[in-house]
Amino acid sequence: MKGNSRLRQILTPGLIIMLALAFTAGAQTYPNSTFQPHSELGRSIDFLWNRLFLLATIVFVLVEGALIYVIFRYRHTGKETEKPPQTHGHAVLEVIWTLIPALILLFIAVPTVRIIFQTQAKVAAGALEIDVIGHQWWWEFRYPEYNITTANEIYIPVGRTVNFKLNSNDVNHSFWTPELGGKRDLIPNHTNYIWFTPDSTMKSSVWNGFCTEYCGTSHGKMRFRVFTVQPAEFASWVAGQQRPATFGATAPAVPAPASAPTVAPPPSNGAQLASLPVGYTFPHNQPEFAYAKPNTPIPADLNFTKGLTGSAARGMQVYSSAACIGCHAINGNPSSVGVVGPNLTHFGSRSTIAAGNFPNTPAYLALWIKNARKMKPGVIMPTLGLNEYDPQLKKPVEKAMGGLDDQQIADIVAYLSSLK
Amino acid sequence: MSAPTAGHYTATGLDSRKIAIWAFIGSECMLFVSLISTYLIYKGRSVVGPYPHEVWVSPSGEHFKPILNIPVTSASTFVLLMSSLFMVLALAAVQNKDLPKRTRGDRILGSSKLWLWATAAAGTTFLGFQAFEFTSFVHEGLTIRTNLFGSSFFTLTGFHGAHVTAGVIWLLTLLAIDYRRGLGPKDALNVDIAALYWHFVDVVWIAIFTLVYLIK
Amino acid sequence: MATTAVPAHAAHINEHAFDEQSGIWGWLTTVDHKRIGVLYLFTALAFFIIGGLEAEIIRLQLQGPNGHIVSAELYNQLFTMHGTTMIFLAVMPLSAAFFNFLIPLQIGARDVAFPRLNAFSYWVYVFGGIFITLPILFNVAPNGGWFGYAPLTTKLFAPGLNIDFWVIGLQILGVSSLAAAFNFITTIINLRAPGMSLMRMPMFTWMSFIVQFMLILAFPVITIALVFLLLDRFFGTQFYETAAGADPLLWQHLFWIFGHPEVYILILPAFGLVSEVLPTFSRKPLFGYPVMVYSGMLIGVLGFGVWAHHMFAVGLGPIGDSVFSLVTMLIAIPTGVKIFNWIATMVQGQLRFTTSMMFGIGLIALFTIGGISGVMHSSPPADLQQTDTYFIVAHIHYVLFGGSIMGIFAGIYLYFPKITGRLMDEKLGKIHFWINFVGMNLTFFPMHFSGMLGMPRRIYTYDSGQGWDTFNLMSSIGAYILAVATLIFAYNFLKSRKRGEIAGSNPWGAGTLEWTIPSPPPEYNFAVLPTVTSRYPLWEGDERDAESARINSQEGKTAEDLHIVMPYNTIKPAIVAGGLVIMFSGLIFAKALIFLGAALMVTSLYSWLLSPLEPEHH
Amino acid sequence: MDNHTAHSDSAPLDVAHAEETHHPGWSVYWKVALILGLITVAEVWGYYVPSFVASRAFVPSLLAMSAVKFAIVVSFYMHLRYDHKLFRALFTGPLFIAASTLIALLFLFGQLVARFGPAR
Ligand code: HEA
Ligand code: HEA
Ligand code: HEC
Ligand code: CUA
Ligand SMILES: [Cu+2]
Repeated sequence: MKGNSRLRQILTPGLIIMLALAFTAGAQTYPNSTFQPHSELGRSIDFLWNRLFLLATIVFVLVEGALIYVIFRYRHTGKETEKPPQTHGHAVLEVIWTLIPALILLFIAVPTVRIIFQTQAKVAAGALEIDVIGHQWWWEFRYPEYNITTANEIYIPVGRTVNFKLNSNDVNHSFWTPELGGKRDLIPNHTNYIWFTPDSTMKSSVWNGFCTEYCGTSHGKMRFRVFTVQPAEFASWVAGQQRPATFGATAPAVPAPASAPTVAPPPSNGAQLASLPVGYTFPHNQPEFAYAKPNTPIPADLNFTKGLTGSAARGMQVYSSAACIGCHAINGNPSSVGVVGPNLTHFGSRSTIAAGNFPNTPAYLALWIKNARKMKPGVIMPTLGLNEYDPQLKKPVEKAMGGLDDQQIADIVAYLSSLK
Repeated sequence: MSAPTAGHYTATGLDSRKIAIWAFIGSECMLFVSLISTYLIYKGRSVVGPYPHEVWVSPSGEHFKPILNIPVTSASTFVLLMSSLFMVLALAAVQNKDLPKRTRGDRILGSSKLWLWATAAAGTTFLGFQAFEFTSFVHEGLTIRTNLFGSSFFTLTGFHGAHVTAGVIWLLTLLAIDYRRGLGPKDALNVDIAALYWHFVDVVWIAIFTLVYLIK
Repeated sequence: MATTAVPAHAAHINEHAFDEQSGIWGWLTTVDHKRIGVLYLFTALAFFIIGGLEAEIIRLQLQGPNGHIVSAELYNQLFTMHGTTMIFLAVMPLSAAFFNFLIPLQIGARDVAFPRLNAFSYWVYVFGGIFITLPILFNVAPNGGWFGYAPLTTKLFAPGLNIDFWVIGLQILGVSSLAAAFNFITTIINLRAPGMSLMRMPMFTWMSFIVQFMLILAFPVITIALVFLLLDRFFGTQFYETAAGADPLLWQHLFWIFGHPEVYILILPAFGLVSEVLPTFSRKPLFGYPVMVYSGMLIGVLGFGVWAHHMFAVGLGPIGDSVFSLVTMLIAIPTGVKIFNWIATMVQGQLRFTTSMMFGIGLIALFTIGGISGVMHSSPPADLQQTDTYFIVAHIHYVLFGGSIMGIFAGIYLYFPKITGRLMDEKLGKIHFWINFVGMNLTFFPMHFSGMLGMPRRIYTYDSGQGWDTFNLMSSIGAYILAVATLIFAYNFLKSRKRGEIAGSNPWGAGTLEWTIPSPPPEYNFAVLPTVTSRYPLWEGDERDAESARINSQEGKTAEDLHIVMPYNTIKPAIVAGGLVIMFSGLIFAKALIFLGAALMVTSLYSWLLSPLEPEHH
Repeated sequence: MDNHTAHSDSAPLDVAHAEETHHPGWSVYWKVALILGLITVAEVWGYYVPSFVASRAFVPSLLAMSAVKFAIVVSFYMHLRYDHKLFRALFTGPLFIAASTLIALLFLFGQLVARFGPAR
């Protein structure tokens, strides 16, 4: 077939160009690429991938090449006078094309097994343990070493091995940051681990993370962020997170981590640490990290009264007597001890809300509190705005159901935003 | 089963139905392996009692014996095992219907009705034991909803029991035919197929008895 | 060596094919394997369009970032039903259409071993298919993904009816597949014509034979997994209740013990069809026939030892990961042998590029790509970057669309004249092929990139700025092109059925038994059971083959003329199937239906079993 | 069907003719039953000997005994020893796959780890 091969002639170089593009383009274009590993786990996977890809290309070219050649060479011309030779097989040939794939597979199998055992070995001592608990559809993160509980965003120091201990509270989820390493499932009644060391040479960055096991309605919106920061920045962040959310009180002058980190920060960073603000937050608004800034549009029929100013003090009152406290915990607010939703102790220090779906700005937060279920389908957090239509209950929220008016919400927003 | 290929040419000279029943039995192996695997996987994973082999304490502090009743089940196992003997004798009786029966022994061994009844009765006895076992478990607080052991145990043995029930119905159907017009060598294949099914159900119980009841 | 055993005679359509019982009633009561095959073909093509429409909506939604054509809830139903429909209601039944139509013809039999059981399988399939498909019109379609992982499918997390429809629907469809499989195993073992030894069977029959064994071994496992889920949902057992200590991996293991063999169940019939197409249009026998048989068997057996490669991310431990990885890689070897032997079949041949041949070659080209990406998944550490991303979606469509569907199209173009007596329009066929080929690659090749660039699967929408926009747009455009291709095919198919060129008994000059008889074949298939002396009786058989071919190529005689006993038509299998489905649906709708359905099923079953299959011999 | 006999000289090539199956009779059947009964007695008796239950031989020997019973019923009562070899293949093939699946599953769920491999 002439056309057949002409098509391939166009396709093949096209594909190669596309591949080259995909491999070389920077984080700007492909922020979640698996081809730019930033950890030793990612690199051993990438090593395997390169080997697989090379062999795959060879097999692909040989098979398709042979196919095209045969199609051309033996096409019916109409001039044949005889029946083609009625060959039935050829033992030697068949043995050869059994053995060659076997050989190729050997080149894959050996490093595969080696890397399986290497990457699933017991993690070295001194690793930073982070407990990851999957919820429909958000992430709970705990640092047992520092006694920190947070949600949807994690900070990890570059150069220190992190060991993620994965569990689920409801259904299966899966934990994945493409640029840092492969995924691992979160399964109820089943503790899994995945560990890797973010490259110590890396500058402070942010990575997108995804839930990759289908977990129900908003599976597509179960995202998270990983901030790989310098050890000093990490220590400062830890110090900030360890403070209770003492609303209104000024921050303690000296950061005093409850327990000194075993590995980070290295002593030489001591001076740097002192110069950092306590409660470091990653400057995610830089244009180079635009990919980490959510762009989810707001439903058109969700509005908020313009020009309201909230009072954090009032907000704390409203919050503490509203439904919120049944589901959310804020260390330092004794009435707020719920465990159904994310811990909000240092909510103000997060860059996103609702599992990485909206920027953490007062405008989005207000709408979220007003009608979370419109902003993210299926969420367990109820619609709370007065007279707002709750898409799950299929009726508007009334005063008796705890509906909050816009002013009250603005106050809560002020309160939550102040919890840095 | 009607005989779709009776009297037709076949490539192997075998009857199609016998091939089909063996394929069916092969398939049933996977069915029961799935059930047995589940039972074994969930062994020791129940978070509340009763347990099969361990003494357990109820939430109210009462102590209970292990729930499995080995003597009763051994008896029912033995009955089911003997039913296989009866079944094979029933088949032989049907196959040899036309042979002359000289002695009293010949006549007993040659009575297909007797052996079919015996098999069906043994099967029913087994089911009776199972009904007894199930009800006593329920009285001791184990239902299919109680814990993982209950769920997997009742489902496994229940599936087996359902197979026995189907077998008994099949045997009774054969008996009905035997009474109506007598089973003879031309029916041997029909009886053979029922027999294969019956023995297979027995063989499954042999595995269940060891894996579920005896091994702790 | 006889060049062709078919006597030259004016090609005309065999008028005596389907008229023994025409009208709707004839189709409802038929037990003729050919008519049942035709029923399967039409029904499965309809479901293919439905599954395709679901895919089109998926692509519409994902065409650009933050799409909002459908809600999250509906999207989740769409991909679940797309996967379920394509696998259980389109590809498997399309294969079944060929099993039914072809196997008896290829082995020289007059019907399958249990004709009424065959009708039963079909009716269970139709009723089950409708049962599981209709709910999407009411927004209550299954939404747990095609592999329905527990605990997401338990009552606690899926309180609605959605999953109920799925559990029960699949349970029903399993009955159909199992019944058919026992039937075909028996048929192939026992109804081969004299001289049709196992190693002379056409390759399609061989691959189907292997598939039937995979069916009877794989389906019981999902049956049990579904029984557990059903008991959990309706009777409060705890198999998947994590609060009671259940391990969610139980479902995953049971499902994939079924699920992996299932994917070979989907591909081997297509492999078989291609193994008929290539020799026919190369005018050469299949290269390395015995090795093709053994590699098929090896694929079948190894297929039961690789299931956990779908679970590399669940933490099986290094030993489990390694073992399943190695066995998975092994499967590439017999599959590769097939690919190479197909190419070798064409070497030195006189290749005629009919539409059928083009689809056959298309399968080799595209399946290889899917196979290679499969091998890339088989390395667990590498798979950790790939699993649950669009890279997997690319793999499954290269093997399922590029493999199964291409093979089935090749088979449809090849056998359409045997089924209808008329040829499909070759010109439209070639247009169909090229649009399909371009559309397919444009849809699914970019998915390799979106996957490796971080796009998870089963997300109803994605954010902009993630680097996925272009690739998704390409995929969507490709999908629309595929819709055009499918429409062209549908037009060609329907048009040619009535107005296509008349084919004659062997329009392609093929070599196997089914081409010795008129098109469409008479109800009894063979006037005399043929005697077979070679793999390609029409090409290389001796004079006994030629003689039976001569007798059988004569048309116009009815079964009565020839004193051939044919089974009675009967509605009973359809009623039993109806009873079965009513019984199951009672779990959802009303308990009374359970008893009603069971009673209907049992009484009609007894009546079926006690009534004779065919008139007494005379 | 009447007229396929046109070529009755060509017998199927790969399969034996329907052989007359010579099934054993009562003399074999009762002995088999006796053996089955005795093994069952041994099994149950073993269950009640605490030292045996505690020993490492307990599980393997129970498995062996039930495997023997299984094989006896299948080969004598189901006539697999005497019947067409096709039936043997139809049964042992699936049984092999089923048994392997069972073992693999138990291994994967850690129920066999103690014996076959190191704990994770
Ligand atoms: C028709 C169906 C079909 C077929 C035939 C295959 C064939 C193969 N599949 Fe595929 N697979 C699916 C359908 C299929 N698959 C589906 C539907 C899923 C996803 C399910 C879901 O999650 O929804 C899946 C998922 C899937 C996974 C899990 C991925 C994941 O979720 O993480 C893996 C992992 O190993 C895998 C591997 C393979 C392999 C190794 C083959 C091999 O059989 C391929 C062998 C073929 C070749 C290799 C090409 C020809 C060979 C040569 C030319 C010889 C030389 C080649 C080499 C030496 C490499 N498949
Ligand atoms: C044989 C199997 C098969 C086939 C043929 C296809 C065909 C297609 N699939 Fe399929 N797909 C699966 C099996 C298959 N798929 C499976 C198993 C999954 C996984 C499901 C899961 O995750 O649970 C999946 C998932 C899947 C996804 C991922 C969804 C997600 O993860 O969120 C996508 C996305 O693009 C997709 C797209 C397509 C497209 C565009 C086609 C196209 O080829 C379709 C082409 C279109 C048509 C064939 C019909 C169009 C016809 C018309 C429009 C004509 C209309 C006519 C009339 C009205 C008369 N599929
Ligand atoms: C029924 C439980 C429940 C109640 C009541 C509730 N929430 Fe939530 N909340 C949740 C859950 C669950 C989430 C996670 C949703 C998601 O992302 O899927 C959440 C998320 C949030 C978030 C985003 C957290 C983050 O880091 O992404 C904020 C802020 C929030 N809730 C504030 C409130 C406020 C303020 C109230 C009361 C006015 C409230 N919630 C009431 C359950 C609840
Ligand atoms: Cu959590 Cu998907
Ligand atoms: Cu697989």
